[in-house]
Amino acid sequence: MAPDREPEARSTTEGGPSETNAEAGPAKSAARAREGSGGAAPRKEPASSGGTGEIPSFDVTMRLRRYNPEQDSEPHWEDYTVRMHGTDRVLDALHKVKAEIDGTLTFRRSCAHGVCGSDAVRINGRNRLACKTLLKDLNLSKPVVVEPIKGLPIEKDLVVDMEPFFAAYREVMPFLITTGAEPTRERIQSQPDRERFDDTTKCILCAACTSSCPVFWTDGQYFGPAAIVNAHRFIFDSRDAGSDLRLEVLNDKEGVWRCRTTFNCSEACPRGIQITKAIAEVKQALIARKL
Amino acid sequence: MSTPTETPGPGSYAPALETPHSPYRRSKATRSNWELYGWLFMRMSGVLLLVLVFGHLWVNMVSGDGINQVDWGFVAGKWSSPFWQTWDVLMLWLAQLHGTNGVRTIINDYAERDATRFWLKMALYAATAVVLVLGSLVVFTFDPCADPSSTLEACRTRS
Amino acid sequence: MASLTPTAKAAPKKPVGTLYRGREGMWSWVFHRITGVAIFFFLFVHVLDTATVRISPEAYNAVIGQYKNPVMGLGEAGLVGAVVFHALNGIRIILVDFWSKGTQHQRKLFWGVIALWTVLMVPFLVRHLSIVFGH
Amino acid sequence: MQTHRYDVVIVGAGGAGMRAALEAGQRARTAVLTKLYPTRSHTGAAQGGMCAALANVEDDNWEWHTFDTVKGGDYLVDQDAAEVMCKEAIDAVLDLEKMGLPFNRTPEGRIDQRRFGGHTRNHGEAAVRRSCFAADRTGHMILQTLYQQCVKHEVEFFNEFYVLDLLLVDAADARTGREIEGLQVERPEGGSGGADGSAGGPVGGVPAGKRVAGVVAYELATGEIHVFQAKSVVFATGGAGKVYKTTSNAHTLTGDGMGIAYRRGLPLEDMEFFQFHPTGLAGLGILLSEAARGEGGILRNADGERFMERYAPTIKDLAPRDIVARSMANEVREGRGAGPNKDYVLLDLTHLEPAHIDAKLPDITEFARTYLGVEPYTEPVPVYPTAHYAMGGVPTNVDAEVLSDNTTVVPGLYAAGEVACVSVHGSNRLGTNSLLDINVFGKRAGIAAAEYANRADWVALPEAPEAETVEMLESIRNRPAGERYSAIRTALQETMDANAQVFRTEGTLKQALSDIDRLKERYSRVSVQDKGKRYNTDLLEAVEVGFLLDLAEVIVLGALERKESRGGHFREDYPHRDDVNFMRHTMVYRERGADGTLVNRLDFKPVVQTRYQPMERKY
Ligand SMILES: Cc1cc2nc3c(=O)[nH]c(=O)nc-3n(C[C@H](O)[C@H](O)[C@H](O)COP(=O)(O)OP(=O)(O)OC[C@H]3O[C@@H](n4cnc5c(N)ncnc54)[C@H](O)[C@@H]3O)c2cc1C
Ligand code: HEM
Ligand code: SF4
Ligand code: F3S
Ligand code: FES
Repeated sequence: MAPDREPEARSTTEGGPSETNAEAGPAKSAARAREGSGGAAPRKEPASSGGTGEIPSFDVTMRLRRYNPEQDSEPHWEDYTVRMHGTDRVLDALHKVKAEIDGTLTFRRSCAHGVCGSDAVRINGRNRLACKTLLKDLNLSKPVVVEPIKGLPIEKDLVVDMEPFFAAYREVMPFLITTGAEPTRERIQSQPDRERFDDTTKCILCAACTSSCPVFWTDGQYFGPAAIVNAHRFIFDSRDAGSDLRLEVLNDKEGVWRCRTTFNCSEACPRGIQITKAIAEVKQALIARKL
Repeated sequence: MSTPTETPGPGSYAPALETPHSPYRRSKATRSNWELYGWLFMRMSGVLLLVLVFGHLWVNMVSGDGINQVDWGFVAGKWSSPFWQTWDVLMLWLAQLHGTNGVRTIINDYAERDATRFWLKMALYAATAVVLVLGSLVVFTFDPCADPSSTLEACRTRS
Repeated sequence: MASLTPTAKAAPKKPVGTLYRGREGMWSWVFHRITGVAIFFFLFVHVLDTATVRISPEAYNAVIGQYKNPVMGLGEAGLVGAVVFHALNGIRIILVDFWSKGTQHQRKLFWGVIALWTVLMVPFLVRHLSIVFGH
Repeated sequence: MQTHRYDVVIVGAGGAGMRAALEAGQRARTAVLTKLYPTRSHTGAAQGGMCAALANVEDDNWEWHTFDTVKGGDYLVDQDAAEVMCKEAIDAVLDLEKMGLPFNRTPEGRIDQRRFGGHTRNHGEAAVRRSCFAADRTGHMILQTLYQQCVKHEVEFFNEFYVLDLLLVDAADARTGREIEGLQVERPEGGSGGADGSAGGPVGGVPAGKRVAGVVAYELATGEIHVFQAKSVVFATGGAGKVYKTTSNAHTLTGDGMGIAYRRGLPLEDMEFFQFHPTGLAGLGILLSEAARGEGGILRNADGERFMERYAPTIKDLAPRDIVARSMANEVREGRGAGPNKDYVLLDLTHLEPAHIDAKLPDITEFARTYLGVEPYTEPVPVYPTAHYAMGGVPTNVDAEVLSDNTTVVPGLYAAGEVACVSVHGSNRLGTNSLLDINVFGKRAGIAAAEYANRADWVALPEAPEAETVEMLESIRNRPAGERYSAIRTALQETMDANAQVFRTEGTLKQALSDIDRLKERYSRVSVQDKGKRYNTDLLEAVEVGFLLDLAEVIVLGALERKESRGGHFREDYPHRDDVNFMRHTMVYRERGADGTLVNRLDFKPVVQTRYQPMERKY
């Protein structure tokens, strides 16, 4: 039985908004990109004095990359138009499509305010959390293009297989390693020592960074920025004694040296972590230790 | 949209689907400092190359008559001096090794299969060897007086 | 659309989608990579053509003469443009790697590279192209 | 279908689940089943902190903490449990520090502490600095640290596995033994799926003398059913905030664990007590931690008045949440609300140094900027109470053993965290006491479950253990067309917000009850559009709505019955606390009545009082 949808609410666009760019990486299509990169330049709204009453409703066309492994041989694009409200986020629009137009639309989400890391997707070509991207900040004269993050196997619609991502995370030994006897009270750590690794403790493992990295896209073997961030969090923790082990892992040929400082990760991180800086610090620590 | 295949009833629940999770594999871990040295070399050679290449471009293409001044005699003039010989050989080696390491990175990035990777890199290294040997030989075995009409200082004393 | 049984699917597990809209950092890397490879291939050819100096002055002059037509002149201009960009951006990368504020200012550094590149290329092109087309 | 066998199965990988897993995993073969990747659990959203009388910055002790907990809970707290929690709090914090949690530090390098609502020195004298924190990401750091430890100890996770049923067998019939292959236990009559489309109900009342045999789970990726046989099961499935529309809770907090237990005939305790957190972003419900007020933030009405001075003269903005939330709602009701619709009040941080805000409250100020476009340095932030925390849940004793009535333990079944009701929160949880609860009772549950597993025998699985779950799923999936669960969910949330929120009366509650009745009837015809197997979130959301309906009904029933005002439960028609009639816990059971239909039975449980006699609650 075919799902009972309202057929007029959608139209199928073949081919999609811009040509696919599979593995080519941006290098092959640099020129193409510049012309095709219209879309949503974040529009700065003057800070309204809060409140939700005065912001009007508007229609939004969502262009979603759909793929149902049980029916489709390959992903395709579909458009849905929904009526949304001023403070709504892309996640609200996805919910609305699922609730009112097509229940088969599949995506992950949980907290809905940017702290759980479930809903990293590509919105208008950039990795974002759907729940942290306000519709009013997008250019709504064009469809809002939402597709799965890149470089991880697509499972269904916007859902990707996170296993490779977490496997890389596990490989960097992301846990405190200590030596000697446990103290009875807390370990002492000075405020500057605590501050040293504060930035990288913010990571929510959303994979927005790793899946924005052109090097990760190539063969998926690169550990990726998220794993390095989580190694950094411990390497620079004064209480930790396992830095050498972790640095050794990141000295691997798939480790930090593969980073080409493209900054996509830093731009994508919803937690504002200075990822490229963290990677640079790890590189420097490695050099200091090896030379 | 077509109908999904059979919806299983109670009892005979969903037949096991092929697991949708792709097995995660990382090619064997490497424990050497090779990538670290390569990375450092790119930076150090880069800084030196900046001087060498810009000097080279200035002398050959900007100062004097620009590109039009370059002919055999111009080259002979330069290479009669050990300073330019050293300059050019150093530049040749650094640029070639820098470029080779850079292209090696790119092959590693984009070649999909191990075999492709291997053969591309072999070709790269072979080309590098040819360029380095040939280039060095040319600079060092070059005889600036090969042209009998040469007016170079060095040739006059010799003849 | 053809109905596929779940097991028979030849599903595209490969990542597909639109072009990623990276910013300065990504594009600087794209250009760095393209220029790096271009220079690499030029270097290869350049060593071979220079090697003809060992054959005879005539042979070398014949080869180098090829460089002296307007089309090659334009190519040379492009090559110099590539080398200058690659070199300047290389310095940017090194600053990002080693200067503690490099990552913070990477975008400004990129625009600095573009500015410096323009400053260097404009006089060079004026001179070079007037020589190439002047004769 | 696949069958697995583990000594201990832990359901849920939030703070409570992973804390339990760390203990159980080192003692017995343990599996953790979670419908989300562990780091997606809502513990990660907790901001403010975790209290423990470390006395790192000022004089403090666990008895004062106990008193505050008891008083904060309006004396409905079981005081033996509160004592356990407050005593073990200190070790719970130190354990986390040793696992690597990056707490903020004092200048001497020790764990820093700050003030939090309702936490006082010497029985209410003045606010005390008791909350240990990591900026305003304490929950995030707890969740990450516990997950890191789980990675270290190689805990086995089954990610995106939805547990949908609990397998209980009659202890009398349960044939156990080391060798159970081929042995089958008779399943009692009548346990088939309810006509209302929900999972099979219990059979003829309280399952006295029940034992745990395992759980049934649905694998999201494949749609496959997995039966996990286990000697002990720990429920740590978190809260149920999604019964309300305005909530700080995640979309996935649908009270599955409570719902499953309830459908299996286990009671739910004190469900009418739901905490409304004062400072949710107006209109959105996203939480701004109490830490904002702990750091000096002030609530103001439209006239700029610091209205909490009127309601709680001593500790003002740091009064317990129920009081602050009610005060705010009252300001709005009496026309002193701010904004175009006068429907919120303002949280003022503008007198704080921006640097201080950045150091202590970076994330929540970011929320205000992102979601409301308000700059907290210079503008007050619109806030309104948001449904936040379920004080009630599956009743347990201090060893985290689940009770099937007021006293009987279900051997092998444990619960910890928000899903459970020990009851350390009574009628109103103090801020920071939940992160504490999940650590203390998570640990206790893990140890107890493993120890039980190590001494108990296997219980044979019932025949066709998955049958009821499959029937429930297939009846929804195969129904060609019908009600959309999303519409039902919206209607439910709206009636709960309108009728069972901060202020309640008999009238509104009856309205809610009849709405829920109608929605349940609609739910019996629910169908989904996604008929597939892989990642069928459509199907599972429909199932979750079923749990929400059941829980909403229990909440409203309890609230109707409790004709008094206490803690998080405020009846306008009975605005005072009534210790004579209601100093007792509510227990709601679902049973099959004489005519075979499912009915709810209300019962009560005495409150354990050790050293603190009820007093009027004044701040
Ligand atoms: C915004 C916010 C801020 C808060 N701030 C504080 C604070 O500052 N201090 C404080 O003490 N408390 C705070 N709390 C309360 C506290 O965070 C929660 O009560 C606590 O984290 C609950 O933890 P838990 O382990 O019980 O559940 P959760 O962390 O919610 O975890 C539930 C787990 O159960 C799993 N699960 C659920 N259903 C199923 C199922 N059917 N099958 C399989 N798995 C399932 C989920 O996947 C998840 O892993 C806050 C709460 C919120 C919402
Ligand atoms: C003129 C001065 C030069 C400087 C300052 C310079 C600098 C650099 C640096 C720092 C890198 C490393 C980039 C990274 O790790 O992300 C690099 C890469 C590279 N360079 Fe150069 N370089 C110079 C000249 C050359 C020359 C002459 C060639 C060609 C023979 C060349 C070819 C390459 C290549 C192919 C790469 C790899 C690009 C990539 O991995 O994306 N470079 N260069
Ligand atoms: S570093 Fe940032 S982008 Fe990357 S996983 Fe962590 S939070 Fe997400
Ligand atoms: S995107 Fe990738 S290349 Fe480096 S700077 Fe970030 S890891
Ligand atoms: S839903 Fe949690 S990060 Fe977006």
